[in-house]
Amino acid sequence: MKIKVLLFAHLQEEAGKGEVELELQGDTVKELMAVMEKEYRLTRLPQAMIAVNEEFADEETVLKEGDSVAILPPVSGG
Amino acid sequence: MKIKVLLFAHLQEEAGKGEVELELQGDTVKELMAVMEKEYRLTRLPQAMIAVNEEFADEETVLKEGDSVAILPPVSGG
Amino acid sequence: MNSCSITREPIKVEEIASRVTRPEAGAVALFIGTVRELTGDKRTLYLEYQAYEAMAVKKLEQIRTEIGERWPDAQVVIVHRIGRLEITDIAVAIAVSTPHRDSAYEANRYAIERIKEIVPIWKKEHWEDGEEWIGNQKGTQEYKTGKPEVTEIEN
Amino acid sequence: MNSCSITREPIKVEEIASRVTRPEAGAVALFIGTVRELTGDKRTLYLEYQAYEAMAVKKLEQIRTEIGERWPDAQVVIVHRIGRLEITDIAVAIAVSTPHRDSAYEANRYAIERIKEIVPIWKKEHWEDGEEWIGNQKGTQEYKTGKPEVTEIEN
Repeated sequence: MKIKVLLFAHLQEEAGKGEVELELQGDTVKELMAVMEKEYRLTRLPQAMIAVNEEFADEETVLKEGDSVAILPPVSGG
Repeated sequence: MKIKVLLFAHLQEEAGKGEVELELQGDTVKELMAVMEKEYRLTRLPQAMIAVNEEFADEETVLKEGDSVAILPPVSGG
Repeated sequence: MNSCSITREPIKVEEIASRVTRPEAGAVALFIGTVRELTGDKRTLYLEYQAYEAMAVKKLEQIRTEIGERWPDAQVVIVHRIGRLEITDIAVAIAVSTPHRDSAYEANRYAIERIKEIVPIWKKEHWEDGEEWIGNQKGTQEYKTGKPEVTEIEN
Repeated sequence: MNSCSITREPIKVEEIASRVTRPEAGAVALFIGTVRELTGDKRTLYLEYQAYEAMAVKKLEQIRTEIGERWPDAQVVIVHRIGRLEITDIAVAIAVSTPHRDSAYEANRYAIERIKEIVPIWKKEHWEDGEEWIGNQKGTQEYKTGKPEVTEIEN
């Protein structure tokens, strides 16, 4: 299924873009993260938080077609 | 000796003025306070703080000619 | 720079904040005391503030000095307004800048507590049915020594 | 009123303060986070802030809600700026008004701590000899669950 993935901060720079669409084999965040790590050589993923459709999620969260998954490095606002 | 006395808040209203000059018999703040209480019928004097020449003082403080004594009700700024 | 003052003019928050802003500071804590309409069930129409001005400025500067001793990194500006103030008007503004936020909050809090202890300023509340000079709001302590005690601030 | 926002424009302290000023409040606590030049011995030239905007606004609103539950009297406005910020520019402003000052300070402090935990905003420091996206500044915790933990704020 098609998933939109949003990347921020150093992840965005490593991927060379802030948004990618991918065709996911499997249906969990964990599987998606494995694909991202392999295809885009993203670093420090274990420190990242995950949001699905703008709400925090975790590795076990099950995705559905059209979901927006954001990979969020540790935040540093304020 | 001559002492200038400054009055604030309710004391100023009770005395009808913010500043009085008085000829003090004696030389302590305590003696001055007794005169003020008697002559101006000031209320709540036991709660007041005293400043001599703009610095906090107490009843035992010895005054000298020309001193400025302020009688300060409990403060309520801020 | 004259950093503590008593004024009869409206207090501008932006101006107070900008006076402590500097490259070394990452945090500015501001406290603004405004005229509240309701205290308990009493409706205030307006307030009148009076100060023993020369001494009030000295005492505000003393608070700045005390803060400098406890939080050496802090820069402080305090302005207190006197005269007639309407509901929501700013009576006092305290700005503290520090490299990191912990001490900005702490020093700011220290300043307002000390103002309420040692700075000779008084407020008179005006209600529909009367008026009254307000006494010590930190409890009805009597100053037996004639001096305010130096108390540690509880956070 | 849209009380939390992300902006690319300079933040006006006066405006933020006035948005929480009201007759019921006697205290306004403001926190202003500014761009600091020195962190340790590193000299920052400028910062770049990036946000996941839609979610950041949601999380700022969540913080407002949390504050409303803990301090029901409080009114809160939070504005965070993104884009390129120069030294001394305001990155974040938090204004909290309450009837009495205790809760204004506490709620304000709560807001900045939560912002640093749950709001998806990142800063990149630019120095003369390089640049880096800054990670979690509250310690190098790993989010094993993928979610930030809800921690109690230590005063």
